[in-house]
Amino acid sequence: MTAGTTSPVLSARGIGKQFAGVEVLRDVDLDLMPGEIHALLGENGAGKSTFAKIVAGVHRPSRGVLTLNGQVVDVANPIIAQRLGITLIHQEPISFPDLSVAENLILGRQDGAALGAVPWRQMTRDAQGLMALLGVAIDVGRPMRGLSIADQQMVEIARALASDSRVIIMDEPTAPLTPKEVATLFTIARRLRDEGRTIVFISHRLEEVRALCDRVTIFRDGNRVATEGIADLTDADIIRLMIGRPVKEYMHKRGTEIGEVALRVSNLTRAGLFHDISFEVRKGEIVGLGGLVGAGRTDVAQAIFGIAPADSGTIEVHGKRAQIASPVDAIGLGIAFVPEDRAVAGIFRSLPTDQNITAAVPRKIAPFGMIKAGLERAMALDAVSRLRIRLASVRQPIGELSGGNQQKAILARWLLADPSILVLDEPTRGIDIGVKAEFYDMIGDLAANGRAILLISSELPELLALCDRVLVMAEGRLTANLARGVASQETIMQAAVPKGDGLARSGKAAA
Amino acid sequence: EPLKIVYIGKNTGNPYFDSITAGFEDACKSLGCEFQFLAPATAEATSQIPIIEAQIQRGVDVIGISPNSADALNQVLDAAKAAGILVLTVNGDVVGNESRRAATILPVDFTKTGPNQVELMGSMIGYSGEIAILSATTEAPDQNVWIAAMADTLKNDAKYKDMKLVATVYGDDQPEKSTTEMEALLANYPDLKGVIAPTTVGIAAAAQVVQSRGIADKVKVTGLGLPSEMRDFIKDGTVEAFQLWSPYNEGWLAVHFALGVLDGSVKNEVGGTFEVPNLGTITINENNSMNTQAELTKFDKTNIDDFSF
Amino acid sequence: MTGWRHILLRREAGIAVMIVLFCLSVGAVKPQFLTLDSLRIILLLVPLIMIGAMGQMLVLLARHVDLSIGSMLGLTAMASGMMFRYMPEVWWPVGFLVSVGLGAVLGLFNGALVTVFRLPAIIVTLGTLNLYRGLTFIMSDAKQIDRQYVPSALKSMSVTSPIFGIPWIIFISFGVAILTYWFVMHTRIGRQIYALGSNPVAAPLRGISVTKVTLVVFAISGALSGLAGILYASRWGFVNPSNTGSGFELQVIAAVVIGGVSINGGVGTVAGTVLGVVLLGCVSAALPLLGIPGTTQSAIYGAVILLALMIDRLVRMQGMARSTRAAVP
Amino acid sequence: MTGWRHILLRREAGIAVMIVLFCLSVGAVKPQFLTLDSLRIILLLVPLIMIGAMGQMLVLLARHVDLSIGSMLGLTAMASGMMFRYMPEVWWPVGFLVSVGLGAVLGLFNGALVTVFRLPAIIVTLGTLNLYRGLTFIMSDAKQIDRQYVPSALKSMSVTSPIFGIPWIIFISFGVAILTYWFVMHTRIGRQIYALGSNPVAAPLRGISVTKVTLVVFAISGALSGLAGILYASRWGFVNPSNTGSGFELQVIAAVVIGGVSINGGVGTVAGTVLGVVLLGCVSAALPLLGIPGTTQSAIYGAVILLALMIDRLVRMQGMARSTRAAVP
Ligand SMILES: Nc1ncnc2c1ncn2[C@@H]1O[C@H](COP(=O)(O)OP(=O)(O)OP(=O)(O)O)[C@@H](O)[C@H]1O
Ligand SMILES: Nc1ncnc2c1ncn2[C@@H]1O[C@H](COP(=O)(O)OP(=O)(O)OP(=O)(O)O)[C@@H](O)[C@H]1O
Ligand SMILES: [Mg+2]
Ligand SMILES: [Mg+2]
Repeated sequence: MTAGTTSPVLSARGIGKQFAGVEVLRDVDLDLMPGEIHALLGENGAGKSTFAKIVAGVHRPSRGVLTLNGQVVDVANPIIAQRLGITLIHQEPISFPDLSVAENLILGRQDGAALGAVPWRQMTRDAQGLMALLGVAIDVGRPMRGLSIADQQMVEIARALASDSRVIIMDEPTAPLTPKEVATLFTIARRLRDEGRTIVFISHRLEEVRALCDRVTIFRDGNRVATEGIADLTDADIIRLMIGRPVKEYMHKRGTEIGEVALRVSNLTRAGLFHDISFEVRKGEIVGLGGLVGAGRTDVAQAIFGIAPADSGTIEVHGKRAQIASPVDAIGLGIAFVPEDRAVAGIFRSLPTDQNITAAVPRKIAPFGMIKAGLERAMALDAVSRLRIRLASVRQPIGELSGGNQQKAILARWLLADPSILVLDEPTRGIDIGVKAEFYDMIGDLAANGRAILLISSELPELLALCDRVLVMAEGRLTANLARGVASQETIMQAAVPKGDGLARSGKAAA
Repeated sequence: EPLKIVYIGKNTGNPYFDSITAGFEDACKSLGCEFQFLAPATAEATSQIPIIEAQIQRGVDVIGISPNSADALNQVLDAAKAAGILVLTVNGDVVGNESRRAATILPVDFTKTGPNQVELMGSMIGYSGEIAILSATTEAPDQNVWIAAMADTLKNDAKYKDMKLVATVYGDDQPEKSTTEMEALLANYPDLKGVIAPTTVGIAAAAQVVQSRGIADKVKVTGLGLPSEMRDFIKDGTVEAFQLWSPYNEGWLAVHFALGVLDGSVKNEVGGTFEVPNLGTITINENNSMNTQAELTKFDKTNIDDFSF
Repeated sequence: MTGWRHILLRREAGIAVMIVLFCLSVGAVKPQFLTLDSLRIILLLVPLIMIGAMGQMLVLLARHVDLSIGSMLGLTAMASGMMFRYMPEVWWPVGFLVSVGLGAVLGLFNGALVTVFRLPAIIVTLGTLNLYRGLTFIMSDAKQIDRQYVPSALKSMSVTSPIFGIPWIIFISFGVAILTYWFVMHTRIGRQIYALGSNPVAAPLRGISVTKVTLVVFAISGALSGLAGILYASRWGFVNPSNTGSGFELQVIAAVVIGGVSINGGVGTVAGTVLGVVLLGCVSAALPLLGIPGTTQSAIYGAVILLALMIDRLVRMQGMARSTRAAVP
Repeated sequence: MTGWRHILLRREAGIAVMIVLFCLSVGAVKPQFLTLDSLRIILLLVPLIMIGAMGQMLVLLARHVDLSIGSMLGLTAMASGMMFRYMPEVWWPVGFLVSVGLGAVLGLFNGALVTVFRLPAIIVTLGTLNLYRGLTFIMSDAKQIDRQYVPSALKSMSVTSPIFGIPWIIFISFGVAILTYWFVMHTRIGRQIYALGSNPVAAPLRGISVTKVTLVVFAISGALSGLAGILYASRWGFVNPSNTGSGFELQVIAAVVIGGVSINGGVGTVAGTVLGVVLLGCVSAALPLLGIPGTTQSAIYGAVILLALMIDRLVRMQGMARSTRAAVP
């Protein structure tokens, strides 16, 4: 069922969105037809979730209008969206851990007075019905706390089903699900479509999109670049459209020889997260680690750094077997880790920038426990000028800097520690193009100075430009080890797209 | 310019000190001086110190104080004296540090409190049976003196040989705690005939327990209480009689004495006497102490309505 | 039996077992502890704390805390007390309206500071703890409302009984508990309190008004403090500007926390809270009976709180072990 | 001028301005307030609070709170007091060791409960507030240590002066403030306290031991409460089991929070805390001089706390507006 005869149930016109001055959606026009399953595709950060959230009233657009059945609507908050018949299944399942499953299902759907009665009996009955429909065996009376991510996702899906909405947006609903659960979800999605409802399906898994969707819209860098019938596009077309930005040319420097093995990981396994991971990184080498979101790359990095050590397998550092049970051990071995979520795991928001920069080298600035303020300041100033961090003063709280400059400060922090091995998890996420280029230079210089670098990135051009070798993970397994030259957008994507035989993450992910 | 007199109570919101204050106020009105009442929010030993310091700065002429501690105030009292202020302790003294103040005004000779209370209790229970004491805090100095005197009287006076003191408990001057302690006394000593509560909070709590259990004929409650708090219990027969003195007169006497000393008409020396309207002749006893009355006043159905405090 | 009920029962059964064990051991030493009479004593000890605990439970469920309840109790009791004293012609039950209404207003003020200025509740209510107490002093000119001014009908509510010889005041406090149970379990807003405390970030995504829920819990906490205030006047027959209600917050928070309500929001039940209140009541009643000086009570209180918490935590750690991933992304 | 200094200065300048304005207005009514004498009074009011505030500041910086400091003050003061009484032959300065050492142990116990059982500090220290107070009663048999037992040399520290007529005790308290400044600004562990409070998730990634830092802040808070305890005996010349230190925690937390230390960890300076303490000292000294009854003090205290907080919040909201992302996933 494609466009033409029927009129769209929901149209977006000129939707734009800025976060703190950064434009993440630009002038998006999109029509959703009744009775279609419409895929949204695009790289990480392309703006899919942001668009979904605008439609569902979580964010308000900076520009543009939404029209529902021909009428302009102001979806000011999620409740209004619900009333208008728009439901969003969030990428991260929303749960209220202390409420029962049944209540999580009903919360936000009920209308009425504050003192209106909670219909426990009916609620429980309905919830059981929905769970049966989805074929999951979850006791609806138990609290959400302790449910696996997959089960939480199923509850989210059940919630959307129960809502009777005309438009249901599913933001990567299948990421944590097993193939069987995915199949059930698809059956239900098709049935809903046949009832005339509209489903928006966001996923990175092309084969799922092919199996389920009628039309696809592709986002790139906040722009809608194409909307086509799924049959009209080949996989290659889709990938080209998704990643086809003009890659900023970065000159791959090859200063130093690649030396001996600095980091060797063998058969690293952590139940439910990653399995049998083996690779090595040599001195002076930049090894990329690619894959789709949720492939388990961060978990591998965390295991190497001792945040959440692996269950089995070994890590060797400079040829010696290493026992890494906590970050302190890893730091002691000369490993540095730049985490992906800057705000949560990286910065000390309320502290001055200089203290943030020197945070990883307490022994250097405070040899006997006493801080040498002059030295600290000098080191911070040096890092600021070397990395061209833009700030008013090194005493400025880091929380006031822009995201890119925060990220530079964190990188500076680890450079001060003079690590021999650097693990960078999405170091350029949320950073503007200009700064990115600086980063690439810096990373190249680091390798040129003989450091071993493991670079986790979801941006293919970045991996291709920087890396001597690219590892690819899919569903917790290493699926490719591509030398520079062999690695291309196509080969990486091929290895990254799950084949459905990976680790069954559901249930175990939270076990 | 009128003389400035302040009275510093133990704590605010305590009806007992309100009554002393009324005596101060009325005397100042009739004699023409400027009066102010001050008190800390809690009866903490140190909480009066900043108040006294501020009064020294303010340049008052007379400080009357009911001290929260016998020795925490030494320095600041010395400073007040050095600044030429006449310092009187009222209702309680800085025992052991008498040299820090000019004189003390006590309602009654406190050595009489214990025996008077025992006698009153005895008269209510026919001088025989088990009795208990419900006091304030374990450290309350006045109460401890009285309790010691009660025990002494019971032991040494043959008149009370059939009365047996079975327990002394402490309600910390909190209604809740006093109530549970009273309840526990009743549970632990089923033959209890009477309870002496030499503290205003304790006697009210004890009376309330007796009232709510309807056992006023079996367990007699007496002690030291305020007429305003005990009026109901006297009227409904829960409590036959209790004792106290007139806090009002303490304030009244303090002002007359202070103004007399300052204008030279009263000599502050042991053995001296002077006249005070309504109170008659007052004698300055040992340690420069004086009393407003000779014996405790007994309150019962016949006179409870004559007292407004 | 569902997992949910399982944990619930374990937690509350734990307190119930503690209560039974405690009472039996005290009874072994002092048989009079196991009489109806001492049940009456215990029940008469708890009404005010019970009422305060219901309000505090709601506040904690929403991930806040209300330290000002003792001062609100004092101020609302004083307001009614002054009405009784200076307007004796007013029909006495109006005192309930005055105290409860004023309490609700004071609670709303707390809630408004918390929501409008986004200040932490612990600090806001620490401030109003002082502020409300000071207002009580100013309003009353630091004068106690004596027994003679408190209407006899009000006072007799703590003595006379509608049925079974159990005084009115106890019925009222258990009535409040039952109402609270209905409120949190069977009204939409009640469930929203749990949701907010459980996940404050996600709550608005489900259409829960954080402002509204926060105002409601603080207003209820204030109103219930007001109810406790007028009942204080009933129970003790006087209102004192400095003593009335002081320290109430600590007793109440102790009871609520022992009852299994989490300071981190979202977790807690009315039944648990009632049991927590009763456990503290048993302890308070038993100590003097055992001849333990009232002063030791503090230490035992403290120990009971810590013990109950550790047990709770151990139970909870087991529960959590199942659902935790490294908390680091 | 940098943004950081800007805010810092604004925050601390704000309190300083409040102090100056307050003193000038009081001085306008009562000129004696602006004399050296009254400075002495103010300074003598603050030493204990100052010392307690330094410990509490560290605890708050690490995102905890210590409600037990008043009880620790009482218990440590009593321990030394009993030594003075029953072992008069012991050289009196040993009292400092006893109080400070015992305080550190009590603080460590708090810290251990917080880290081992992962209990919220507010509840743990609410429990030990009761527990330690109870232990004081038990240990002392509820008897006060009278003035006669406290060594004169100790008492005279609050009177005699090494220089400028300023008593020792004031020097000690400002010495503690300076040491704390050096500790938080110039030692590794001091910095780690800020880091932990600023981002408890990121701290372990930097190799900061959460357990160690938590134990350290509670131990210091306890040790400083111990120091305040022995100085209490010096200043007031006696130790009372129920009064000594009671309510200390509220005064201290009020001062610290007014001084700009955030209850959410990571934010706060020694200078701000000192100013917060001084502001409360000025208020306490001025009220009786103005003839305002001590009871109104509560209300004014409460109002000052709330006011200072609102100002702080408004400043902070501005600062945050620039760097906030929607908190919605
Ligand atoms: N609340 C927010 N504040 C600031 N920036 C945001 C916010 N939410 C998203 N962004 C940014 O907007 C951009 C688009 O993000 P969005 O989540 O829409 O991407 P997406 O296409 O859903 O990616 P993914 O496939 O990774 O889920 C990203 O650069 C992201 O960092
Ligand atoms: N705290 C958590 N609890 C449970 N599951 C989680 C948690 N965090 C992440 N996951 C899930 O674990 C899976 C693997 O996540 P991980 O972060 O290792 O993947 P990744 O390949 O690094 O992806 P990204 O590109 O987002 O970093 C994802 O499906 C994610 O949803
Ligand atoms: Mg997304
Ligand atoms: Mg990752």
